[in-house]
Amino acid sequence: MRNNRFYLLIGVLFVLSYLATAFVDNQYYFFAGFAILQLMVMALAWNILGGYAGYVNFGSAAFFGLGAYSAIFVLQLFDATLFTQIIVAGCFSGLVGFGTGYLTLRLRGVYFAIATLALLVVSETLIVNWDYVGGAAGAYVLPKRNPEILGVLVVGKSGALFGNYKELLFFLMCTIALITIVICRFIENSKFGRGLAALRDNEEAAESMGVPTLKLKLIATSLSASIMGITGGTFPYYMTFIDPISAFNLDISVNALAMPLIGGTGSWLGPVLGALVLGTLQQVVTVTISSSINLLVVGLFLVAFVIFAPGGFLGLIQKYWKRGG
Amino acid sequence: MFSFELLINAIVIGILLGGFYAALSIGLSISFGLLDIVNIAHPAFIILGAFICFIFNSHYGIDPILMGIIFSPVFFLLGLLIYRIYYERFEKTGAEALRGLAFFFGLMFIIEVILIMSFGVDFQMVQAGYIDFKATFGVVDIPFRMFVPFVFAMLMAIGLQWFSSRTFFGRAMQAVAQDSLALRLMGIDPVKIKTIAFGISIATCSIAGALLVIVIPIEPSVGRLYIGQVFAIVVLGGLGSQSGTLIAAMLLGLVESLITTFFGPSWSPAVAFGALILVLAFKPTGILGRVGDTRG
Amino acid sequence: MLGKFGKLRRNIALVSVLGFTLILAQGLMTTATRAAEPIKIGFSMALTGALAGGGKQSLVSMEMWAEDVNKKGGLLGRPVELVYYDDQTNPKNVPGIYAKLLDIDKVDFVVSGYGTNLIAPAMPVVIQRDLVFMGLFGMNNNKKWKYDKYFQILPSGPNPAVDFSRAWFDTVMALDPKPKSIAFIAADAEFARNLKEGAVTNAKRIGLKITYNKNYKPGTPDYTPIIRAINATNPDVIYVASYPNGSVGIVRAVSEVGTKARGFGGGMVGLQFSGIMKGLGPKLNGILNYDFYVPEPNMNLYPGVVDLLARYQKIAPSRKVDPLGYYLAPWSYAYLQVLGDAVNAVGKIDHAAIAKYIHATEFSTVVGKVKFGKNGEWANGRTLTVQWQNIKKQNDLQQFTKPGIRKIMEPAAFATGTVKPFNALR
Amino acid sequence: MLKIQNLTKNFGGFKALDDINLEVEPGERLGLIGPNGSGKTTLINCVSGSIQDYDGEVYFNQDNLNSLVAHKRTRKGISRSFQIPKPFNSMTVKQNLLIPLEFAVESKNLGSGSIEDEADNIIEELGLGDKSDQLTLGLTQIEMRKLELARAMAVKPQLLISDEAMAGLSSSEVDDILEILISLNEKSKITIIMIEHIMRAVMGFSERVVCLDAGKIIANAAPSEVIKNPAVEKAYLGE
Repeated sequence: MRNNRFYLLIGVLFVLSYLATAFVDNQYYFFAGFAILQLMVMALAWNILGGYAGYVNFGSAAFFGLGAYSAIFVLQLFDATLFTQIIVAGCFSGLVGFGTGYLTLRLRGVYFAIATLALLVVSETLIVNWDYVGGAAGAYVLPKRNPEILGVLVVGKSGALFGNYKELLFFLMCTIALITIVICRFIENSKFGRGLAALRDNEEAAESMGVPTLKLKLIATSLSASIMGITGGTFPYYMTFIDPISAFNLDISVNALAMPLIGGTGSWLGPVLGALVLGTLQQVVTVTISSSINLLVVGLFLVAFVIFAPGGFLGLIQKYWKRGG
Repeated sequence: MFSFELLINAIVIGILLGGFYAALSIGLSISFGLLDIVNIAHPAFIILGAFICFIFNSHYGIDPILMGIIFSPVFFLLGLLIYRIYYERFEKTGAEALRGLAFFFGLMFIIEVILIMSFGVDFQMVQAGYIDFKATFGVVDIPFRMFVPFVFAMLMAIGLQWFSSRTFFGRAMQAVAQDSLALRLMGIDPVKIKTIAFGISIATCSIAGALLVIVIPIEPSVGRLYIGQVFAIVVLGGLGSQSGTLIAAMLLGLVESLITTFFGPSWSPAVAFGALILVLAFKPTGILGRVGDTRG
Repeated sequence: MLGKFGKLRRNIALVSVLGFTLILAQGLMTTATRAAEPIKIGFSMALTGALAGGGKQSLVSMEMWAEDVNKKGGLLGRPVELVYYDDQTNPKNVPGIYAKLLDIDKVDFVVSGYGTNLIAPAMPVVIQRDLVFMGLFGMNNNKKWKYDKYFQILPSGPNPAVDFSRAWFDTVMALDPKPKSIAFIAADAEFARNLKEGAVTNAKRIGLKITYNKNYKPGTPDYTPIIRAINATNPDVIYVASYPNGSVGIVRAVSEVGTKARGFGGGMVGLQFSGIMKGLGPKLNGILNYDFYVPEPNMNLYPGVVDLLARYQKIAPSRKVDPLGYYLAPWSYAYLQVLGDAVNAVGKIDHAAIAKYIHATEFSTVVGKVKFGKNGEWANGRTLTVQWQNIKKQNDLQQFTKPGIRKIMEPAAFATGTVKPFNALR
Repeated sequence: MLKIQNLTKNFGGFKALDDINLEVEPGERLGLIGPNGSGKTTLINCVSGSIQDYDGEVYFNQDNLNSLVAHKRTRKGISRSFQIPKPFNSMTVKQNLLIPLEFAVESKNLGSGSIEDEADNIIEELGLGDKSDQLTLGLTQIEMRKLELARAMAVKPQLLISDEAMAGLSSSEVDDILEILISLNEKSKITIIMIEHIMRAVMGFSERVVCLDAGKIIANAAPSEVIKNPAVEKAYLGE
């Protein structure tokens, strides 16, 4: 896709996502959309480190959960607005990502993977024991009545930008997703991205070709972590009640990892496809057949894809094109 | 509220607990430690073993540990199979880092779901004479529910330690970890070695499962609780050294039981994993480090 | 190679395409076919994941309710249909499921899934539509919302967290000599923590000295250090708020280490589950724990409960659910019963009127007389405190179906026995 | 230009390098030989920075490299090829060259043209032209070796260390590589350290040969002398 065409598309989607909130009243699509978009952003974020740099992160749920809870924290502290919450969430998770990376990225990938797993346990335990943010008992977040920004009514029955919070959240998540896509695409075509690719293929060689591997890995980790944090930042408002178990749920890590691998890790399109397909499938399958089978489907999908379709969905599609000529 | 009685008992339980952890992680110290296979599904296999022991115990009253031992060859074969797939599909193509991991993640899910579909999600327990038995020495008492698994864990750990340091095959296994080239020169096929080694690591899951179901009640997804622990132990133990793994497991057990006793239980996991992160950061070769290539 | 996997590839592609079309299809389908159709009651239920044990059990008896109602000609002359999705015990899925129920399946009523964490995320969706919402075993979900159309079947009482353990404290205070000190241990999870907070309030009210107050992480493999640490502070009674695998571990640990405390138990979730009862057997003797329904004579007087459980126990094995079903089956049946009665009484689907009626009425259900208070909790609590007594053998489920095993201590109105010190029964 | 002082490296108990002292003159062609495990590769790992935690000093053009990580040393002008080629497999041959050109070379050091042209030049020089847009997976042994050299050249080094660049090649192929290296040394005045087992090549190429055994320098002289040196014979043939 050429640049201007790409950005045009992004712009159109952005506008559409707002119009959708204005004209669609079937709320379900906003919930479903939000859920799928959330998966998408997590997948894209994971792919920045996992796909481009080849470092596997099991701790996505940790960055997500820390994001969610820093949102809760600032809410407790000075009753922050949704937007402040999201910003803080992003910054904090980014910092944690940087710290973890700084401590462990000198080591081989597996160690980093294990460290992120450990981070997940540690951060969950800390939150569980920290009653200020609700501790193990969880915390409620009641949406404010008629919030305003610079005098403009954001959410309200009439004369507001959005009819209700779900629409606002949906629009927000769309925006985040679009921005993340732009970031990912930018990385792929940048010197930064090429450096990551080099160190993914062979770190020692990359280093000896003058690639500052540690620096690049650190940037990638922090970026990926802070995007995950931002996603987590929207979670409390979506749920209105969160507890550590759901905020640090291992499934979050699993999905963040499975979707790029199923979609294809090479480009931003992979995670997007993966999330669309797997997310939709999860939504649908839960409905049509028993959900223990639904879980099985995810597992089998993952295994089948990593075994038979290395390139993921993207790979398959490209193959078909080639065959079709 | 410190007292000598508390301390000594905390230590005893800590050691027993350590033995239990050792049983869970000793297999992983082969697959992850020696073969660099990040088998995230290891605990899932343990739960699989646990459930097998459970059915035979509840239907025919067979002792779980006996069952675990009987079934370990089956698990061994299962291990061979899985490694073949893993090798053909990922290791050969150098894709293990990402897709290999995902592969095991998927396996974990599949095992869990199959167990859910066949056993439901209720907690299950096994019966055996010794489970409710306890021995008392002065102020110390030793619950056999913990002690018996401890003994077998020790046997297993020491057995493997002996195997990998004394037997030819064991040494070959160690050599695989260092570099396969040397082996090739010696005319040994490293893949063969790895296959069998992975088989062994899965075989231990059968026995570990038996011990697990004696110590705690099980349900299909209980394995997730231990993913962190077992990897922590293997890394702390300095990848691939069975003795290291044993010691790390003991330390973790002791730390948990001491903290539980004197500071309250809800902090023990944080401490254990905090320790892990620190070790990774500052002494990645583990407590008693193997001369390992921890760098990229 | 390609040829070999080509087929598989095609299938995978197919499945995913199917995915898209299905969701589209659902969008379209809803508009079609809207004639003399059944009254739909929608809910999310934990059919997989941590709470699936309870979730599946509830589902079975809820389906039995639908059956019964339809035999009697349904609601407002229309048949009843249950529409439910699995929330996988993951709160994340809940908001979406309820939106789907309301906007895609166009259900006429929604009721909650099983458990506080899975009720909470549904509240805002339901409140936004201003619908009647029946809750199943939620702990104080309405505290922040103060929503006037929420009704909750768990018989804790108007002030749930505190009232839940009130009966337990009344019971232990009946011990002679009266206990002066108490220790608390709770699982690090929402329900258990709330129970403990409430219990602590009660302890303070009565003036018990708190010697130990800690939480443990679910998944702790061995609890003997905890019990020892507690014993070291010699409390007269020990209040435990735990989740199933913790409950088992703690019961085992206390029978290994022993304790001088004269009252033990309180909020131990899971002891009521058949598998666990069966496994622990005599180790349960002496434990004082909460319960909602036990097969004691006076409870069996509730209209229809004996018959309900009999039918439940017939189908339980084939559905791989708790074979006895004492813990949830009556309650998940009752919360639909209340809704059903109200709808029939009001005579039309008018949520405001129905809510008003439920507030005003005392219902007679399989769990006895039910009256809701302002906040939608029971007007006065009826959480039982039972003491496990004279359990003879392990691995015998039948013994638990007979009266006299779980004797009711409090509330006094239901008492079928008197409390004995913990060790006197072991 | 390169000065190594009292360089010592231990792996656990095992002494891989034992108090190495070595100087290399600008423009020199130095051969580095020694039996397997004698520490050759360890030595260049210490020089290139792949290994950092060694004792002793490494100087390059008078400044001490000890504190510098590998990619910084590369930018100073030290370049190495790997014994086992380590190409970037997700990239084409040309893209493989663009990485070092983009990351190691400041644009001023590039001639007139863009880095694209620079890459093409190098590819032509090594006769990889027809492979330029192929993925590296498809390359033959010799092409791999050439690519490895090409990347080493692409960083515009002052010192190039070639680690067994000829292992497993036919004698004609060996000559190809030798030709390349010599022209590099003579045309572009690049100092070269060649690690090699193929005696014919190393002896023919080098102006000076250093022989390592068990982490120690046992010979350091003109090729003709080194060949005669009994210690060297012993190290290779054993007794």
